[in-house]
Amino acid sequence: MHTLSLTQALCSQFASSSKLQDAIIGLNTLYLLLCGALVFVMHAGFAMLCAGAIRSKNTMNILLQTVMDAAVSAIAFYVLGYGFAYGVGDKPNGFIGDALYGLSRWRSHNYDLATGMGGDTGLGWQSWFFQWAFAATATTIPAGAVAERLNFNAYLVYSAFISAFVYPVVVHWVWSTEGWLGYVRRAPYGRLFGSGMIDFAGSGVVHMTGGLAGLAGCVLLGPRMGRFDSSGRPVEMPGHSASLVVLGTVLLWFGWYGFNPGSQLLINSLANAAVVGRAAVTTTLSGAAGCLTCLGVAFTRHKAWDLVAGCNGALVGFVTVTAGAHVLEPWAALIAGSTGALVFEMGCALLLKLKVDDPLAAAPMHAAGGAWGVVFVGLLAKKQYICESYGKDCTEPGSGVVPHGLFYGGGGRLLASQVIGVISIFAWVYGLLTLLFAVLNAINLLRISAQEEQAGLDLSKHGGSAYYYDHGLGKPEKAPTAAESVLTPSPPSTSI
Amino acid sequence: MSDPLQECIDAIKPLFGDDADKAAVLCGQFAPITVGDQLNDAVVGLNTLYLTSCGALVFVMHAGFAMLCAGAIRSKNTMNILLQTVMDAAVSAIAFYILGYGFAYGIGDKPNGFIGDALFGLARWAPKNVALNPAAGDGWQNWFFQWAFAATATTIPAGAVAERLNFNAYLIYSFFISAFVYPVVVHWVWASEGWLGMARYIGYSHLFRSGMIDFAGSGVVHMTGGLAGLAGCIMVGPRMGRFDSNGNPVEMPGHSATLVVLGTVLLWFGWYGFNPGSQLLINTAVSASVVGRAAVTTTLAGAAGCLSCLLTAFFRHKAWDLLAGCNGALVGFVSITASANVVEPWAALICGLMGGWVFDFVCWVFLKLRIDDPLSAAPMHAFCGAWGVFFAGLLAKRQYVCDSYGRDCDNTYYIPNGLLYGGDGRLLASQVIGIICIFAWVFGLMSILFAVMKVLKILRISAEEEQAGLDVSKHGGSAYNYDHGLGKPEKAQAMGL
Amino acid sequence: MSDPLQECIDAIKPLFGDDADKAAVLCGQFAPITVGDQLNDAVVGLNTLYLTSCGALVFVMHAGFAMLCAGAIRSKNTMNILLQTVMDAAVSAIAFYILGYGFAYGIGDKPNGFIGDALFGLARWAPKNVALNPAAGDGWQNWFFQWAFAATATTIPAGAVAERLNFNAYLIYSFFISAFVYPVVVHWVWASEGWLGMARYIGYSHLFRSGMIDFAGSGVVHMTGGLAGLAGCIMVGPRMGRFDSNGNPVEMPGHSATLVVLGTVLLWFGWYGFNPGSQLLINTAVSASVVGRAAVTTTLAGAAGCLSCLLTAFFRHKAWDLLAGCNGALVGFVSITASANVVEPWAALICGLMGGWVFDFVCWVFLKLRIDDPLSAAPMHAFCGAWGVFFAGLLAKRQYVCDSYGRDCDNTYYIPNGLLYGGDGRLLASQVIGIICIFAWVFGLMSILFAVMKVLKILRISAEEEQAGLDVSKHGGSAYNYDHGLGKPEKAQAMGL
Repeated sequence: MHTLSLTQALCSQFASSSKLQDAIIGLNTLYLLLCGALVFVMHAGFAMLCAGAIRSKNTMNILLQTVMDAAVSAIAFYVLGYGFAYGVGDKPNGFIGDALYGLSRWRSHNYDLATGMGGDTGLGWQSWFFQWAFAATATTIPAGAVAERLNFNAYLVYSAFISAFVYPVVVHWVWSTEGWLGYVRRAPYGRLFGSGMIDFAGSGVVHMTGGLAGLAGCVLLGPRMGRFDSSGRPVEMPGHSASLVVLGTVLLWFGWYGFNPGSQLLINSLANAAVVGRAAVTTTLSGAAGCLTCLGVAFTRHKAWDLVAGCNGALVGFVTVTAGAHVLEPWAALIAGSTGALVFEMGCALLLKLKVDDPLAAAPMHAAGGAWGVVFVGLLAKKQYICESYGKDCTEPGSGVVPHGLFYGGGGRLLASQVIGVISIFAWVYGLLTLLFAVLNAINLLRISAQEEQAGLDLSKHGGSAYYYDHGLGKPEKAPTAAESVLTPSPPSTSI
Repeated sequence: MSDPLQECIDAIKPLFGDDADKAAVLCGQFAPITVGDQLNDAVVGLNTLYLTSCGALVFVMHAGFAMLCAGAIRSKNTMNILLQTVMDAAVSAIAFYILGYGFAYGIGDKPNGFIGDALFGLARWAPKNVALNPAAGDGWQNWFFQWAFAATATTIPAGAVAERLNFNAYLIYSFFISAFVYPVVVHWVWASEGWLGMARYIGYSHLFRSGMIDFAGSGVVHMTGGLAGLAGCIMVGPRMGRFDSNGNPVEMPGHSATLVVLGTVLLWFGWYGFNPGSQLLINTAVSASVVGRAAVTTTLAGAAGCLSCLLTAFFRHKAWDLLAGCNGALVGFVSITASANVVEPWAALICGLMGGWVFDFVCWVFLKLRIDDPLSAAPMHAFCGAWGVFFAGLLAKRQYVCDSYGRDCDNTYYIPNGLLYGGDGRLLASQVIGIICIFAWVFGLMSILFAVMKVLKILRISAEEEQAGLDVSKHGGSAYNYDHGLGKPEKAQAMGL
Repeated sequence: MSDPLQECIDAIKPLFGDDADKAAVLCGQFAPITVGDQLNDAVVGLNTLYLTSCGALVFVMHAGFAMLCAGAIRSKNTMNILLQTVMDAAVSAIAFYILGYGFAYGIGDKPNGFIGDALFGLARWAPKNVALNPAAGDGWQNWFFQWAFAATATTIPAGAVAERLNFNAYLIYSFFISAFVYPVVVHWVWASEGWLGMARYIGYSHLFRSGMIDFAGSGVVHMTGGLAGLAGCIMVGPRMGRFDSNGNPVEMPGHSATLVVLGTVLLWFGWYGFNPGSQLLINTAVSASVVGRAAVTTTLAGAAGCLSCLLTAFFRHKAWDLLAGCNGALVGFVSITASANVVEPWAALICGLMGGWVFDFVCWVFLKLRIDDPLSAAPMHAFCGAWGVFFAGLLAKRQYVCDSYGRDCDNTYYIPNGLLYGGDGRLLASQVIGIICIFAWVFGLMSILFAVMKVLKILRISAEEEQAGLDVSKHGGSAYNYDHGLGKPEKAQAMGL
């Protein structure tokens, strides 16, 4: 009787053995799942953006490239990439991962069901999913730079190469606990300049990698036919649908709310939640500032409100803030976005001078904007926010060694790390991809023939055109004979 | 790291005569005290995830608005309206950061019911806000979520003034509405200091002891946007050729029904962040049930509105009108937005159904009055928004009001209740006062603004520009440059290569 | 407010002879019971957020279907198919509210394995459902999530009968499938009473002691939709001109590949709610691992399907066929949907790869049989759905079955296992029985329905209407009215410049 009342009294007062760890794992899983899905929707954004910004005769080609990127990167990242990026095997090193290929020994290496360690640390199945979504993004960025003239076979080769090897190695450097370059390197190892590089969601890792691959591609490919006239002046080649460009931009904007806020990887603590929330705020403000800056620049130059400039500006703002979305103040995010937009404009002008033809301005946007974003963190990363994001205690004695932004008096260690990071990523990606494209060029696999380019890739490689409007398109006299087009559906276009 | 279990055993075993086994039984059975802290943290994480994901969903409504507006107008003005939508997101972000959020939610030295007075530029954000009560959603994500709403309110009028407004005028009004007009309405209805809303601190007196229920903003967001559009399209006048010499309307069909549907479905998608997200917290069973119910009522009201408008159009024109169906769905959502948290599913069906009729009626009146609203933004958002606010006064259920506003239905404090449930009309009166005040504030201010711009001759583009289309005259080209597969290959060659 | 610590000490100190110090030790070590309540609350919130956000993702598949279908057909029928998709969402919401959800999940006075018998119109929702176990996901959000699936099943057939079905017939079948045909299948497989599914209460006997595994509905959703489409496109016959006088197929390309890709990618996006969401709960480590795994296997199966179809098409036509790639990705998703929770990643690759072959083969057979399915909805959803259900019987992993269905792998109760893992075939037999029964039920009922409509002559539009296109004949216009910038510069000049 006494035992019973003892039990009752205790049980009425205390919480029973905890479901909390379980719920936390669930929360973190849901967080990464949703953010991963948002990152994936950026593929819809890229597809629409790229399609709208090029001429209609190459639409199917670039759409297929985007879809393919998602598929190829999934398989390449499953078989090799994830292992190179995050695998910690028998010989862990700072340069490349060495386990988890094909998610083999996933459980023993990564996920301990019994203790829930996997989910709690963000290393469950959802981690592969989330990281793949990033790999797919990096893979698809170059599509815009080499659009309208790249051989599709070359695209397949480079797409597998970048997602299986080039990108994962950069990830390992910066984001894995073993990487030589990153801020998150594990404690026993020494970090670069005692600091390491901060790249929250990948201005450098994702965007520079993608942008530089695109740059290497479009330099080696040469400009599209007719892009520069005989005097070397650029000829406008407007995209075929501004609606698609805007749809793509807004979907990318939408997806960026998974890209940046998701990169905290965990959301189950007060500090993490604050970082997630702040990342959403800084992302918004930087994109807004970039949009208005580019729009203003375009207006002062052309006296017209340039829609595409506004869209590009927003994207540049996002690219720029991606490295520091977690450690910048909102006002700093505004500055990041506007200065990023100026960097972008300069990059575009420079490419035109050099007669490099990048149809979607992918290289100025992702490579230059990304690099600027990485450097910017070295200038204005706030100490308190760094502590919050990386689980340090700023109030502890000796926390003065937490490297932070130069302008906050944080010393130059962080900035130096950021610069080293930019240089290393540039050398690695641009070097490897230039090599790859040069080899493809040497074996005549790189560029399509002049006839094919004139006819358009859709007709020459993809068996038709993207569009068959048979009705209601300003051809009313034709419309009544739609019956004929039912029986003879080949539109005149196919006879080019 | 020490073992927490062992620590616990060591701490309590003295109570049992150093019997570690007994202590182990207790320590295994009960959660350690640190669980409480972890739990509070996890709750903050949960609420943050909830608001950021719902905020992202609300943002995707911009994709919806952009596609809807683009598809519903003529192709020669496509770039103009697309740019307006993108701009709205950007301008409202900066305006809401610098001023708007402070006017809406800032509680400074002189808190009052009319306007907020702190937090401009998120200044002193942490001491004023985060530390206050992170579990209550007062974190960064709160700005993000509220901005997404501000951006929505800002972009609604674009449809009403489409195809003829001067772009400079658009820039001005876009900043004005997101920095000042909209935030003040928010403060009235949603801030804990606001004079109008039910969410006012318990300590203050409430309007008619009830206050206005506007869950996700039929009044705050949609009426504000719709009334701004109404003021605009009255001031700017109809598009050239919209009414013939006898005053009969001439059809000006949009250039792409596909884009309209895409926009509608994306808006529908985004509404699942707009309404369920407006509970702001999801960490209790009661809040969670409100979130779930909001998703259900939203769905049913949209479905009812869609069928209502579709069938009305069928009976009038004997054709299955796609645009009527799309508009109907949106009307349903607008109508239920005020009361998604407090009505039964069957009431949501009624709300959407009758919202469709309100919409059709107002559209008909507009044509009679020769008001040209290309996207019917004013009938949809202003009038159906008002209907939604009114409806909450009719069929808000007492139990659900308690659930949603954290009241205790069993105590003696007055709980507002819908008139048709036998409420005493206090709630309905609050709703009506709310409608009138929002109307006066928004329509008044916006009319003045547009009138000033009209006087300054920056309101409307010239007749030549209008005929050529805004894209060519203001945006340097056309939205579409199909060079292939569109029946004119010989020309396309010349253009593209 | 009283001090909780003191309350705790007061409550338990009698146990220790009123020694407050001893009581304080315990109260300092263990979390108070209120933490447990808070936690239960937060768990409900977590599961609610999980289902509402996944439900919203499933809903966005409607945007995907709308764009996919619109892009894949000729432009003169665009408005028709877009309206069908929007309508499906609306009609299914109302039908599923009034009848469908009750038939699927209602447990009334006479529970049985064939059909549900309560919860019509969500009547007695709270006592029947919410109070039961809100933590178990039985809240409002459950209706929302299940409706999104019903809407998907309802809209799948639209592609198969596109360009020639009478719109009235569409309305009838849309209501019929979402109110009755689909819910009954759901009851069989997913309800705790259903005779067919593995999720049946442990207390009941399971088919072959195993029951059918259909995680997110390769069978329940996709076969149902695909078979309804199959019945429809057989009954309604091929489009005019689809086969020439020799019976050879004539290509009828869709009007916009861009829309097809947009639709595909949006469907892909939505599938991350469809499959990972189908675990229904996420508050345990095991559930969370299933959710994560479902996202991984879904991705890999879609990728494998995409490349499978793309390469097959390349070897057949020597062209990189965009539509083949898109279809292949969707086929991969459909195939993995039944087993996303219980297979290894490498198995998902195989599942998608072979799904692509099944799809290509069935498409080829259809052409031989002169069945005209404009969007290949039947090969994709019916046949690859069946393949997916079958595949679960081959490679479901025992450990993962335990994880996903809350069984204990260490006890002696029979745990079904894939045949190729050395299972004894009980699971595979259940899967086959499931395929046969769903086929008989759906194809049988829908054939009868379409046959009746054919007899009543409301099934197919007239030849003139078909030639003119449904948009002009039934929907009062065309989907597209480009007046500018589309290869008619001389016209545009006249207008604008």
